[in-house]
Amino acid sequence: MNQKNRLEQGGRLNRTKPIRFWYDNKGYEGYAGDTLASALLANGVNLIGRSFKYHRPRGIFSAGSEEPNALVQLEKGAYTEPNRRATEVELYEGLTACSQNCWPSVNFDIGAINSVLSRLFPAGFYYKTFMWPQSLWMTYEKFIRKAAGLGVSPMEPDPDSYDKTYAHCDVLVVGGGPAGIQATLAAGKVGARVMLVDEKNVFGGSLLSDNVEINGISTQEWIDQQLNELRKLENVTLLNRTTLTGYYDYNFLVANQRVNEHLGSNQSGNAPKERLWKIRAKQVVLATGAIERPLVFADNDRPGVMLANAIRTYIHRFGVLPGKEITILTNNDSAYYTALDATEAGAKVVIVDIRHNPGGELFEKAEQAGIKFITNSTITGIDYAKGKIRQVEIMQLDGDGQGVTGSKSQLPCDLVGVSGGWTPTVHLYSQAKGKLKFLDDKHCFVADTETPNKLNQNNPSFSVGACHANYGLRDCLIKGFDAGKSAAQAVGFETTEITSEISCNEPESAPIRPLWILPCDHPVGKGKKKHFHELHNDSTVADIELAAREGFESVEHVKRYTTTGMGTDQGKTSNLNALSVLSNLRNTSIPAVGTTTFRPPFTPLTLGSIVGQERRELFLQKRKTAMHPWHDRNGAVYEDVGDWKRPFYFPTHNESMHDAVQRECLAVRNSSGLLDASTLGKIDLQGRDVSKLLNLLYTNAWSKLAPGKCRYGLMLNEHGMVFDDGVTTCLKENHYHMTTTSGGAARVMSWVEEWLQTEWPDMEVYATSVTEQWAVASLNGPNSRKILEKLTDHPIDDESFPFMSMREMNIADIPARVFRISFTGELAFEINVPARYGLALWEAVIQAGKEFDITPYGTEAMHVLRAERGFIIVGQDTDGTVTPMDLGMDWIVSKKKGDFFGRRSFVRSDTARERRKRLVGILTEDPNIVLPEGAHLVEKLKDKPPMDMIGHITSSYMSPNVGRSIAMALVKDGFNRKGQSFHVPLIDGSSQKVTLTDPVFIDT
Amino acid sequence: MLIIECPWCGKRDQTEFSCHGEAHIARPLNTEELSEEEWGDYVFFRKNPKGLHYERWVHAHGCRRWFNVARNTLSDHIHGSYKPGETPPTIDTQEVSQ
Amino acid sequence: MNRYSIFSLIRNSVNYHQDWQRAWRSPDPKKEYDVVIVGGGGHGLATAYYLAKECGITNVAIIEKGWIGGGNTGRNTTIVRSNYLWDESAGIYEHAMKLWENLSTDLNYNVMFSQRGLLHLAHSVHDMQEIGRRGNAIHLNGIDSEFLSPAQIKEMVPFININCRYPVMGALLQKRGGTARHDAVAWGYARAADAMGVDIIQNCEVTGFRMENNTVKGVETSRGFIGAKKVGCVVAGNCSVLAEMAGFRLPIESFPLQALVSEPIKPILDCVVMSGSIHAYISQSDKGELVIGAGSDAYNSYSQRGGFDIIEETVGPVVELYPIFSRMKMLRQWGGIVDVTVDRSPLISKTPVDNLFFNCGWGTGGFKATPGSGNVFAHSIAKGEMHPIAEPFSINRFNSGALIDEGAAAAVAH
Amino acid sequence: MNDQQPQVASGSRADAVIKTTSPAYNRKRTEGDNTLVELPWIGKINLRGNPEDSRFVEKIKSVIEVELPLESNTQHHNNSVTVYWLGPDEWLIHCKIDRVQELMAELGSQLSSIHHAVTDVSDYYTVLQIQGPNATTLLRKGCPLDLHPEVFKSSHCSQTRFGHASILLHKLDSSTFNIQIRWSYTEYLWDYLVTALDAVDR
Ligand SMILES: Cc1cc2nc3c(=O)[nH]c(=O)nc-3n(C[C@H](O)[C@H](O)[C@H](O)COP(=O)(O)OP(=O)(O)OC[C@H]3O[C@@H](n4cnc5c(N)ncnc54)[C@H](O)[C@@H]3O)c2cc1C
Ligand SMILES: NC(=O)c1ccc[n+]([C@@H]2O[C@H](COP(=O)([O-])OP(=O)(O)OC[C@H]3O[C@@H](n4cnc5c(N)ncnc54)[C@H](O)[C@@H]3O)[C@@H](O)[C@H]2O)c1
Ligand SMILES: Cc1cc2nc3c(=O)[nH]c(=O)nc-3n(C[C@H](O)[C@H](O)[C@H](O)COP(=O)(O)O)c2cc1C
Ligand SMILES: [Zn+2]
Repeated sequence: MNQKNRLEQGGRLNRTKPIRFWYDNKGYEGYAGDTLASALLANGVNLIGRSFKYHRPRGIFSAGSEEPNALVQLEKGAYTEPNRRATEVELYEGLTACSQNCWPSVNFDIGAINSVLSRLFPAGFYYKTFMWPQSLWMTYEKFIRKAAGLGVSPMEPDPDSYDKTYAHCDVLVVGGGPAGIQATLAAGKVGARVMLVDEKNVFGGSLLSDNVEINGISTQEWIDQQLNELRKLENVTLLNRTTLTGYYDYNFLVANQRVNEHLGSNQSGNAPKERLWKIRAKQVVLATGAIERPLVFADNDRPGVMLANAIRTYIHRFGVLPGKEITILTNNDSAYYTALDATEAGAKVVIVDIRHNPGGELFEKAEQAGIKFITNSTITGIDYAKGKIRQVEIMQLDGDGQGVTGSKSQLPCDLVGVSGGWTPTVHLYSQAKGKLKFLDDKHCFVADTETPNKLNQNNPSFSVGACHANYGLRDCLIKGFDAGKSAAQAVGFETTEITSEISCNEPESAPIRPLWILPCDHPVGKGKKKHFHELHNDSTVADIELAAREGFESVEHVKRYTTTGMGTDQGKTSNLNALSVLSNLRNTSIPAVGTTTFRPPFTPLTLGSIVGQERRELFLQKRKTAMHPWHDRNGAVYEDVGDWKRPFYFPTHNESMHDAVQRECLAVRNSSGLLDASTLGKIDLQGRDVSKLLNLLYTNAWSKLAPGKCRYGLMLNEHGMVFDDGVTTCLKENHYHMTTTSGGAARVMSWVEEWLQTEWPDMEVYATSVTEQWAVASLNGPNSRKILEKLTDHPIDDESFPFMSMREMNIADIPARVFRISFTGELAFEINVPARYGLALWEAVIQAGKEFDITPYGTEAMHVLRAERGFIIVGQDTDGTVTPMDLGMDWIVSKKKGDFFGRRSFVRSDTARERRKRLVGILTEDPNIVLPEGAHLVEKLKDKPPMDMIGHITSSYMSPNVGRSIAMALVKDGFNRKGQSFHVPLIDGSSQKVTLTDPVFIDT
Repeated sequence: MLIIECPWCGKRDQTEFSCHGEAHIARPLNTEELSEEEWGDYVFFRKNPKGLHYERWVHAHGCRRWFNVARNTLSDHIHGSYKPGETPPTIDTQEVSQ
Repeated sequence: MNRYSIFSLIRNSVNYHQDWQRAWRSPDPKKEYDVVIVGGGGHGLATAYYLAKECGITNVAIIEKGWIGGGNTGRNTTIVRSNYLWDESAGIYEHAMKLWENLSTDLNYNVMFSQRGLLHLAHSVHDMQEIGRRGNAIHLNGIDSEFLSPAQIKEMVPFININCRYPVMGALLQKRGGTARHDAVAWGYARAADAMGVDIIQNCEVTGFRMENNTVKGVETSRGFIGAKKVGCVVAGNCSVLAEMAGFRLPIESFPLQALVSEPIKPILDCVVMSGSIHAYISQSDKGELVIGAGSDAYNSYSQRGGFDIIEETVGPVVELYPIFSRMKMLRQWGGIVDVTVDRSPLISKTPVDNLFFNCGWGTGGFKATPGSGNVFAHSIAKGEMHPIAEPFSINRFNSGALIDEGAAAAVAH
Repeated sequence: MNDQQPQVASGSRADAVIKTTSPAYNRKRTEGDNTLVELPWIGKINLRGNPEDSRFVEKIKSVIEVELPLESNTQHHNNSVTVYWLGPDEWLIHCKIDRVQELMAELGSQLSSIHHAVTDVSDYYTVLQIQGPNATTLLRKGCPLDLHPEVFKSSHCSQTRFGHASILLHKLDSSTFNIQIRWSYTEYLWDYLVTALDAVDR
């Protein structure tokens, strides 16, 4: 077996299942249950990558999601992922990973030159340099960018699938350690709907790294027992491999479950790689544990320096002893557990304790185990070469621990464990705007749940266990249970019945020495050795000092100036140490310095999982009309109009768009054409006061519209600007049918309803949207009557069925409402039938029209045809800054009727101004030139810009019926300038001469 | 992500609603008589307070009714909802301001 | 102020950087100033800088309730461009652009202004008309502007999914557009203003105005009264709160706007890409993370964060348009409070109170205007008359109807 | 206008001779024990009126022979019609497609003196039915409601959201839901549910 650091036994592994994997193109073997990190350590590999800024070699620092160093490029090709924490990646057969941020290799990295030049690159050095000359900045930037970044993005679309789902529960427990398990049990037992999430693959939390007894059984047995009990409860949902990433308002929480990811690429089959849970919880119990805090000492970033508790985790959870000779540097007792366990596992351990006189139960145990102690001392240097620690240099601390005295001694070792105590994982509580309080005795922040603040009153939650600085196991178990009870009680469950008996043996801990930044043989920051308080972004104590020196006093400024806490780990292991450096510099306490803001996600969240299944076809709905199947069969090219797919044109025989549109336009004027107008918004209005409402909504008068009659109207907002238009028909007394633009349908419906419900509740009008009730085929052209006559017995001559009226009749045996309105200026019938008949109607009309060469036409031909007649399109010829008068539509603005929306705005000084932009027609000097829409007119043509613009082309087409190009434009004082000529300079430097005309190009 | 109580349907996820801004802005009846400033004030100017805000919401994916909500714009805490036409609940603004 | 130079950098590195000066002092407020600027964001700091540099007024204080640059200046997606539709907008944004182009040298502070090019994608016929109109207007205003075909877009961003739900039909390119390092802008202005005598007073909140005869006399603050002959308010999302203190309302509402960054990766995206109609704004910072502009919640709020639904609505389009980013990870999301006017154009204006000026309403897109806005606002305050470039942005337009409606025409204002 | 009544008054006669369609017409999808179908055409009438007017409430009852549900999120039904509460003054009647015209006419004449509105929306919506042990799990993917059986009980109905679409959700029994959705969103919902079906952990 090549796994030289693998212990003979132990670990939650399946040793019968060896797994092959590749790291930096070399094959290794691990076991099922390993993470990439544990497997690499088992194989004696601990040089994982190069650091962000200085390209210093880095190794594995932790055993969990707090990992700042061991980021790898996982997998290849479409499956690749940058910046994956080796400590979290579960091993699977064939796993492939590479080191990042180094070239040509992690062992020999060109970028390491940065390390040599590091003295030139203090925090914020960019801002001070690369300015000479300024014109070269873009070149400098290229190199800066190349040097930055870590891994590489995939270059192929993601082959995996994702899923997301809503969920609701009474109590959500975050963290499946002893506290969380107990909380779940308590709340679950009384019948509350509980969800328990934990980011690890198995439940147990820190117990997985432990070997104590609870109630007389081993931790593993205890975990199994509890989980068995939980699995029996139907009201409990257990989600492992699930990270609670965000805690939002009103107890809305987002969790990311890695469903099949741990099986590796190609393995996932149908099941998603990840699932996003969007959870509404009535109560939340945060039992997220604590993260070990490092000590900051000289060259503390060397591969082989590791959190003390991580070593313990590797021993117990993974059966790996990452070093044979271990030096443990600590300021507290908890590292003694590591020392004891490592000794038992066969390592030679020396404890360097910065305390003067460590003592107490654990100390004695350690001494009994034969562990050597060096007290009141620190590591002042590391002899590191060829990827390995060979020995560390030890010196004694002086009085207050700010300096060292005496002579150096060397201590051979291959692994350094550090412990600076613990930092409760308060991220989530803080994300939810919960206030934190600082515990002076425990030197950390915890959730201030006793004095809840108003900003998070919508987020009822409990904080318990190590994440509340309860470090004793018994304490965690009991308080966890109580929290679960209280949470269930808060939801309304009866909880008096249940209790939990706990017994476990725990030695009392001796006090910590509150010192985290440890001196060396030269002043910190002034010499060769570096003190990294933050490994991920290569941020040193000297950087913080520099920032403070330069006046960046606020912790937020320091963060941004030094980038500390801004890496992919978001400073999980470094934040508190940064604060302690800053508080020392500013001679104030840590709470006075304050923390930076915790923000989601807790650990980086895959974009794909945020999207879930809502990708490709499910990204956004495509709305289709009843006739869509016919359009598909007949080769329609579609235009996106809002969510709708509308036929743009119907090319035949490989026609170009231009040819198709010209043909369609000619057909309509010469014979007949059929347009799918189903997407028009339609509102059914009933009640005594409809005409009163219409008088307010539209600019023209509505009181005298007789049954069966139609009228066109312009709708304005209160600014007096046109925002929609359409035809409204009186179906019968007090019953109207309103149409709106396709894009404006929802807006108009909401506009109408809001006024009715809030301002005029007494107005007797009911409005019902019927947009999709009716499929609409608009039959246009001189032959349209002849076609329709074939399909109905109803008289449709001009006299029985005049222009601007509506009749109900059967068309092809289908009950229909037919409107004689026209957007082309031709004889036209808009046939409305219930949507289920839409396709049948369309096919019947096409069939009947065959002898007249009936031509289906799309939106583009419709645009041309209406422009030939000078009809506007709201949203194209208007843009929210245009009044009816600007459109030359004064005729539709009633002077006599009372108030209507927007009317008061007409007389504002700017709106009443002469020489506003007005809608006019445009003819190019060369009739074959079609101006681009959006081109601008100028009075005086100059060699080059700037030129004063007087207006722009809103619509522009080649009109086959007029036989030349036509256009419309909004032009300053346009009405008074008809007949005058102007220029349209284009972006390619050319320019066209144009004349202003009336916007009606084909008259009746 | 708020939970909003529709006066008719009960408590629902915020994504079922849409907000239509400040409530209780009555449309003036005498628009003719208003000065440019008064009209401008009605159309464009808003209280936009930091703290208690009475605002209009519609249960867009539900019963499609408009109603009013009293919400603290700093904490996003909702004090209550009420139907159009009803008088807004009185809320101790002392308590609201943070 | 010790100037930054290659020599100063080398000299200091020999000395382990012990001798760098403070970038700005931390003075106690004086009794009175000629001008007090409320709000230490980019716009406020720039205003003070130009007051001192170009208007000769150095007895100036900036009052900031938190830390300078901590408002929207420190929260934005750093997009800089000047390709706006209306002449008035082009006027002020191009004024800003010209100042950006020389800003690092001017401030002796590298603000990392990167003119890497900025694309506006068009996804529909309507979008094509919109960029057509805007692109031509920009061109005729003498500002650089180019139209790109889908093939040309592919050349710039090879991995873009042209055939997405709303296909990419074309784009408007402003080559001079790009990004700048947001924090550096605040710090650079602060350092340069401080060097000319401007007092930067942090952790000092303005709680009221002292007025006599409808004329402002100074500001009440959490650190006591500070007298001022003139006061300029540049407080972005908080402007309505300050206006209320002064007794008037603004045509503005405040909304939370969010942004997010991915984990850092090696360079992959060399320009800024904006897509208004499917709502994806993305660029890559010099540090390597993808910077993604999200949407805003549709209700007023002063909480500097927003709902997760907005993040979903943002990431969906990003993955639709750039399917290769599906496996990338969001590192952090945050929000700012943006001050939005109805016409999506700013207010740079006198107010009903004499000697009290407001500069606000930049909404979702004012970072790019920072130098220009500060510059014209400084001149306006100094003279007591609005600078011609600022004139059209007066509050009166909401009464007269002379809106500068960037929203109506484009519905994009980043 | 009444003299110009269409010759084919009821849907049924037209339906007999004319091809009708809908976005998921005749579609059925089964995965494991779960089934998704579009229900055959159901007649739908939107009804507006003032529930505080007892005449209104009584007349409705006299026509459809079901008590108007006055509580939100409830429905009442008998063998031939279901009436859903949609809002404080709005209801939706589901009936056989060939009864729409008759009911509309009857309602119209009974309510002629009362402010009301009766609108045919049979084609405005389609109704999908999801049936099977995973029905709730599938719906949870796009719907923010709490669908736990103790909370959203059988016979409950509710207007809510699924993905980007508005829906009317009606729980028939513990494993059967009807989802009414706008015509043009049907395909979207269908695709969404089919995707969800494919991903069910079986
Ligand atoms: C997520 C997001 C993305 C954006 N993206 C872009 C973009 O890509 N491009 C772009 O051009 N723009 C963008 N913007 C907009 C841009 O950030 C702002 O318009 C711009 O930064 C505003 O600058 P400012 O100096 O006016 O305001 P701020 O930087 O917000 O400064 C205002 C300052 O006033 C202070 N203040 C407030 N009240 C008081 C008081 N009572 N007393 C004292 N001080 C007070 C605040 O603390 C704050 O520091 C974005 C905004 C956000 C939120
Ligand atoms: N001896 C010491 O000084 C010391 C110090 C600290 C902790 N401890 C021990 O640690 C234990 C603490 O128990 P506990 O239950 O409070 O914590 P725990 O560490 O056992 O469990 C916390 C769990 O929460 C999970 N978690 C954290 N954040 C998460 C997130 N965002 N999403 C999903 N899961 C997340 C972690 O993976 C972990 O499994 C006790 O056994 C205690 O004795 C001892
Ligand atoms: C352009 C830009 C890039 C950012 N890049 C990072 C980043 O790489 N890492 C990080 O943690 N935060 C990054 N942030 C976010 C900040 O950490 C912080 O969230 C933001 O400035 C808002 O402040 P707040 O979260 O403290 O309220 C970035 C912000 C901006 C504006
Ligand atoms: Zn409702």
